Amino acid sequence: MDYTLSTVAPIVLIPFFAFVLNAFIVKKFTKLAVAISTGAIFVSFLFALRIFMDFMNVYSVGYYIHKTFTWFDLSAGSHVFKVNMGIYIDNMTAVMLLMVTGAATLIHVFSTWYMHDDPRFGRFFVYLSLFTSAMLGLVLSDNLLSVFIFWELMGFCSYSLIGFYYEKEGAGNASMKAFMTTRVGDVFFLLGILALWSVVGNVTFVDIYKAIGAGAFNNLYALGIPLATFAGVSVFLGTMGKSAQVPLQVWLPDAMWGPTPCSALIHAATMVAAGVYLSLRMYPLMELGHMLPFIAVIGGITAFGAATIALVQTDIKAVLAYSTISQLGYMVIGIGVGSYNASFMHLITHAVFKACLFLSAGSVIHSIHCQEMPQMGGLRKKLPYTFFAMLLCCFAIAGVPFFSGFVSKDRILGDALVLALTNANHIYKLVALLGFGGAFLTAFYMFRMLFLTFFGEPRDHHIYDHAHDEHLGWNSNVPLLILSLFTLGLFYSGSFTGQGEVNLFGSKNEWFSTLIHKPDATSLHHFSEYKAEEFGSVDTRDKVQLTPAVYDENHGMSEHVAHEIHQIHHIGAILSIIIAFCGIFLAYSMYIKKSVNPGWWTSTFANWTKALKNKYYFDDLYVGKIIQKGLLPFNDLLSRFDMGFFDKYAIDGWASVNRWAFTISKWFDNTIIDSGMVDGTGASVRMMNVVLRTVQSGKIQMYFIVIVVVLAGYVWTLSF
Amino acid sequence: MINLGSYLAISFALFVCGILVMIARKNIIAMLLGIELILNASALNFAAYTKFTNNNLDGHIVSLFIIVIAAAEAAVGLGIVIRFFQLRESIHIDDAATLQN
Amino acid sequence: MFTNTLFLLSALVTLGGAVAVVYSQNLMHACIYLLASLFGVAGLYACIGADFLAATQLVVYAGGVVILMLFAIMLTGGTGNNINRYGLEKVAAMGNKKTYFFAGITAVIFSLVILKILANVLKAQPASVLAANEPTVERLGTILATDHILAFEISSILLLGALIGAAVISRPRKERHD
Amino acid sequence: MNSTVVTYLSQSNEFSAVVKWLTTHLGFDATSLVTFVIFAVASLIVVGALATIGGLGTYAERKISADLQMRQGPNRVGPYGILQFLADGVKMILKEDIIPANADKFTFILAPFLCMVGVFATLAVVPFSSGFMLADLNVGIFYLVGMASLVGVGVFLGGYASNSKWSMLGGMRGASQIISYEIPGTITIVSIVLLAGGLSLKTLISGQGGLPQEWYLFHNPFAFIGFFVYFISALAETNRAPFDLPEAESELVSGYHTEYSGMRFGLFALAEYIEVFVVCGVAVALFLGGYKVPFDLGTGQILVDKLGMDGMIAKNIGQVLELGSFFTKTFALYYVVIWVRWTLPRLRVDQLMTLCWKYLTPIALFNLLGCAVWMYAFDGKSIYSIIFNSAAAVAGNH
Repeated sequence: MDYTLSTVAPIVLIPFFAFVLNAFIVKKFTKLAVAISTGAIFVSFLFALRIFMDFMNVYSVGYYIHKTFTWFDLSAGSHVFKVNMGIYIDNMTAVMLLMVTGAATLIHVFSTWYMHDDPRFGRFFVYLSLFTSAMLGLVLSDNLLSVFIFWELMGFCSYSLIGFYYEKEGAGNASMKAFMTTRVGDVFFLLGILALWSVVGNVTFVDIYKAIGAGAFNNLYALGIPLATFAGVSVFLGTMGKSAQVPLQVWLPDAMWGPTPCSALIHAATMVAAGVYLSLRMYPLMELGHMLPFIAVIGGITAFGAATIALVQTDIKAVLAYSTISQLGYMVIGIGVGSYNASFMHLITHAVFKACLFLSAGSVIHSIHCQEMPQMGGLRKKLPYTFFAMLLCCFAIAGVPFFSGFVSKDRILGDALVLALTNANHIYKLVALLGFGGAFLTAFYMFRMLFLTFFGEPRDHHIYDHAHDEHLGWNSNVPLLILSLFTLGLFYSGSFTGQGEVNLFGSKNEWFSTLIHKPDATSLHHFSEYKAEEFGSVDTRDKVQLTPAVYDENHGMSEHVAHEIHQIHHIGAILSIIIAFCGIFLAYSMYIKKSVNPGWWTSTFANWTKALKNKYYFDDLYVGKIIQKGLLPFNDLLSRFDMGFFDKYAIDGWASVNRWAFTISKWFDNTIIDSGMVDGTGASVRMMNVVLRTVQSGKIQMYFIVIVVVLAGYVWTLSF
Repeated sequence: MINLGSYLAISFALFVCGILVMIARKNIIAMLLGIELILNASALNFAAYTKFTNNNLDGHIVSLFIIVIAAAEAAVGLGIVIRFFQLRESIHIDDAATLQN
Repeated sequence: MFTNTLFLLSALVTLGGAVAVVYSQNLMHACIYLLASLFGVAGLYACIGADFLAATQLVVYAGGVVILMLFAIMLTGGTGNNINRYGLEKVAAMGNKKTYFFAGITAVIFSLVILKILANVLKAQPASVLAANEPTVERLGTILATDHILAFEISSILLLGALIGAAVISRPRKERHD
Repeated sequence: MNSTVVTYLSQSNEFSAVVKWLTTHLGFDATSLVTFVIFAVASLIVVGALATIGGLGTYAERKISADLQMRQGPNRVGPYGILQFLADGVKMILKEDIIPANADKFTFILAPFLCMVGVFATLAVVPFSSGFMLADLNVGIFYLVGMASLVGVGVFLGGYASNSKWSMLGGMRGASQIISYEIPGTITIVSIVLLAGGLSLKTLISGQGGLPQEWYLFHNPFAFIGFFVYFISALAETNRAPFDLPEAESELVSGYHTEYSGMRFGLFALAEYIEVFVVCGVAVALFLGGYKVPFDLGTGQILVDKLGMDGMIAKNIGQVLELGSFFTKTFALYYVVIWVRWTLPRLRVDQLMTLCWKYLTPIALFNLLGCAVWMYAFDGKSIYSIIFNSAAAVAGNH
C-alpha cells in the first residue's frame, strides 16, 4: 500500500468531519447525524484495517511510516525554532488503530440502542465522534506536542460525556473532578514535553529515541536530578493522571456518571489506555531515567489497591471501574518490569474485554433500570446473550487459560516474577506479590459480580419481572457477541504468518511479541536510520528489503539465562492459573453454594471494609485535607495580599498619580487643544463651508452638468 | 452608406439625446430613460469600432457587458425609485436632494 | 441594397425614437419611443453582423428593461406630480423651458468637443473594405469563456447582486413604532 | 438575406430559367428581384396561412370545448360550422371601433399592433420544414424569444391605455406573468441549445431524428423534465388557461382588452391564437424532432435511390412530408393546450408566482446543470443510444 495523505489522514479526518457536520445538523436531523457518526467511524475502521493488513503483510519489526509537515516556523537566522506535525505509524500504531476504531465502531452501534430514548441522543454521538477522532489523532501522532493536543481534546470529551446528564448534580461534580484531577497530570506532562524540547530540539518520538541513543541526556540535570529522570517522571505523571494510577485514581470511579457506552469507550477501552500508550512510547526515557522500579510499584499498588476496593462495591459499574483501574495498574506493572509487548498486549486485550463488560453492564442496566447488584440475580434467563458475553469476558479478565486476559496478564506476572526472583532490587518482590494478589482478587470480584448478577434466585422480583429483554435488538447484542469473540486468546497469541504452530497458551511465535519490540537501550540505534518524509509524498520505502520479523526464543539472551527465565515463566503461568481458579472458586462458594458467608468477612474485618467502602479515604483526603486545609488557606492568603497590598498601594496609588496628571492635562486640553486647535479648525472649516456648500446642492442634474462639461473640457485638452 | 462615420454619428446623436433627457427631465424614471440612451450609444460605438477596425469581437463583448450592466442598473435603479416613492410619495428629482430624512 | 434599406430604417427609428424621447411630454409615450429607439439599435447591430448582440438587445430591452420601466411608471403614479407633499409648486416633472435651456447649453458644449474628435477620427479613418458578415455566436461564446472569463464571472456576480439588491431595496417595510 | 425558401427554390431549374428570362428582358441581373419576389410571396403565404390557422384556432377552441362538455359547438356556418371564424371575422371588422374618451389614444391604438408585430415577427424563424422557413437566423431561437416579449409590452400598454381598473389590473398581471415565465422557459431553451450546440432552429432540429427515441424529449431525463417546464411556461406566456389571469373574466371582466372592440379586439385574439401555434411549434422543434421525418424521407434521397424519381420532385415530396410532420405534432400540442384550458381551473396570482419562482425556475436551472453534466459525462449521447450500444456490446460479447 502506498501511504499518502489520502490513505492515512481519513482515519482521523472522517470522524472529525462527522463531528463538525453533526454539530450543525444534530438538532434537526438526529437520526441522520447518528448514522453519519456511526458510518464515519466504520469507514475509519476500514482504513485502519487496511493499514493493519498491510503491516501484517510486511511483517517486519522495522516497518514504519513517518510523514511530517511544518506546522509553523519561527526560525530567525541561525536560531531554529520549527514545529513539525505529522504521523508516525509502526506496528504498535497499526494494532492500536485497529483496536480503537474497531471498539469505537461496535460501541457506536451499541449506543444507537442504548441511547435511543435519550433526549440528547444526537449530541452523544457528536461527542463520540470528536472523541474518536482525537484518540485516533493521538495514536497517529509522531510527536509529543500533538499527542498533548489530542490528549487535552480527549480530556474535554471525557469531561463533556461524564457530565452528559448535567441535570444531576453528581454528574456535574464528577465531570469537574475528572477534569481537575487529570489536569494535575497534564501540567506535569507539559513540563516533561518542555524538558524534552530543551534537550532534543523537538519532541518527535523518533528524535527522542535518537537523542537517547546518542546519549544527549548524559550529564544533564534539572533541579538537581538527572534530566532524563525529571522528564520521565513528568511524562509518567501525565500517564498517572490519564490512566488513573494511585494517587490520581479518584476521578475514574466517579466518571461512571456518564452514559455506559461512553464509559465503555472512554473510561475503559481507549482514553485511559492512552496514558499507558504514552508511557510505552516513552519507554526508553523511563529506562534511561532509572525509574522503572518506581513505575512498577505505582502499578502494583494501583492494581492491588483498586482490586481490594472492587471487592466491596455493590454498584455493577463501580466494580467495573475499579477493575479498570486495577487492570491499568497491571499495564503499568508491565512497563515497570520491562514487559513491553505484554503490557501493550494487555492494553489491547483489556480494551476488548473491558469494552464488552461495560456494554454488557450497559445492557443489564438499560434492561432493568438498576445498577445495584444486590437487587439483581438470575438474569441469565432474561438476558442470555449478555450473560454469555459477560461470562467470556470474566474468564478473560480473571486469567483463565485460552482467554486473552490470561495471555497478556500471565506474561506481565511472569516477567514480574522473573525480576522478583533474579533482580537485586527487592522492591520487585513486592511488585510480584501485589500482582499475584491482585490477580486472585480480580478473579474473585469479577465472578462475584457475575454470580450476583446472573445466577441464583432473583432478589428483587419487581425488577426481575420488569426486565424488558424484548427491547434488546440486534444493535445491542451483535457488538457484545463480536467483542466477546475477541476475548479468545488465540487472536493475540496465534501466529498469523505461518511461522510455527498456533500456540494457544501463547508464549511462542505470537505475532504480538514478534512484531512489537521493546525500544530499549540495545535497540535504539535502529532509529538513527529512520527518516521523516514530506506529508504529501507517496511512501517509496522498499518493503522487500526489510527482513521479516522472526521470533527469537531466547530474547537475545544466552541460552542458559533464557532457559532459566522460561522456567520461571512456566512457574508464573501455573501459579496464575491456580490463583485464578482459586478466586473463581471462592466466589462460587460464597455466592452460589453459599458455603462461605461473606457477611462474616465484613464483620470480622469491619474497619477494613469501612476503609474499602470509603475508597481508602482518598476523596476525604483530597477534599478535606489538601483542598480545605491546604489550598483554601493559601487562597485566603492570596486574596488578603490582593486586597491589602496590591489594591491599596499599587492600584490606588497609581490612581492618585493619575489624578494629579489629569489636572495638568485638563488645563492643556481646555486652553490649547479645545479652544485653540479644535475650535480653530472648526471655525476655518465653517468659513470654507460657506463657500463650498453652494456646490453640494444635492441636485443630481447639476452634478451631471458639471460632469459632462468637465469631461468635455478634459477631452478637449487631450485632443490637442 | 454603412461605415464607421455614420455609426459614430448615430451613436453621438443618441448620446446627446441621452444628455438632454438626463438634464431636462425632473422625473427620475425619465432620467433613467436618458441613461438607457447613453448606455446604448456607447454600446453601439463599441460594436461599430469592432466591425470597422479589426473585427475581433472584443467590442461585442464590451457591448454585451454594457447591456448586462444596463439591465442590472435598471433593476436596481427602479427598485430605488419605487422605494423612494414609498417614502416620499414623489419621484421628483428635486425631492431627492438631501442625504437623509 | 437590402442591408442598406435596413440600415436606413433602423437609423431613422433609432434617431426618431431618441428625439421623441427628448420631446415627448408624456412619460409613458417616452418609454414607448425609447423602446422604438432600442429596437432601432438592434437593427443597427444586425446591419454590421452583430447578430447575437441584436438578439440580446431585443431580449433584454424589449422583454426586460422597458417593461420594468413601464411597471415603475405605473407603481409611482404615472406622470402627474408637479406638487410635492408640502404643496409647493415645483418644476414640471417632464421639464420646462429653463431645464431645456440648461440641457441645450450642456449638450452644445459637449457636442462641440465630440464633433471635433469625430472629425479627427473620420479624417484618419481609411476607407477599408468591409469584411463579410459572419455568424458571431460561436466565436463570441469562445471568447467569452476563455479570454473574458473573468469579466463574465464578475458580471454574473453583478447580476446576482442586482437581483438581490433590487428585491431588498424595493421590499415594502413596515414602519417601526417603538 | 439568409432565407431558406429562396435557397431551396433556387435549386430548381425553373428558378434559373425565370432569372435568365427576366435578365434578358429587363437588362439587369434579376436574381435579387426574383429572390425578393419569392420571399415576399412566401411571407404572404405564411402570414395568410397563420392568420387562417389563428382563426381556425378560435373554431377549434369552441369545437373542442363543446366536445369536452358534450355539446355541439358551432354547426351552422358551413360544413360542421367550419366557416364560423370567417363569420366572426366579418362581424368584428364591421363593428364600431370605440376608443374610450379618457383613453391614452396613441397607446390605445398601438397596443394591439405591438402584440401582432411581436407574434408575426416570430413567424420568420418558425421551421415549417427544412425548405420552407422564411429565415434561418443563426440566433433564431434567441430572436424568437426577444420578439415574443413584445407581446408583453402590448398587453401592458393595452391595459394601461384603456384607463380602466379592469384593464389596468389585467395588463399588469399579464406583463408580470409574461416576464416571469420567460425565465424558466428561456433557461429550458438554453438547456436544449446546450444539447444541440447552436441557436439556429435548423441546428436545433438537425440534432434530432424522425423517430421518437431520437428526439430531445427522450435524449435524457433532464430534457424530458425540461419539456414540461417549457410547456407550462409557454402556456403562461401566452396567457392560456390555467394561467389566463390577465383576462380572468370572473374577476376582471375581460382583462386588458375589456375596452377594446371590433378589429382591435380581434387583433389581440388573433395574436393570442397565433402565439399559441408558435410556441407549440417551438416546443415541437426543440423537443419533438421538429419537421423531421423517419428514414430520411425528408431529403427525398431514398425516393431517388429506390424509385428512380427525379431529384426535385422527390425533394418536394420530402418537403410535403416534413410539413405534415411539423403540423401534425404542432396541432397535437395545440389540442393539448385547448384540452388543458377546458380541464384545469385558473390559478390565483400568488400561486402563479409561486409556481414560477419556487418550482419552475429552480427546476429549469437544475435541468440546465443536468444537461451540461450529461453532455460532459456521456459525450452527448442520448439515453437510448447508450442503452442500445451497451446492449449491442453485451450481445456482441457472447
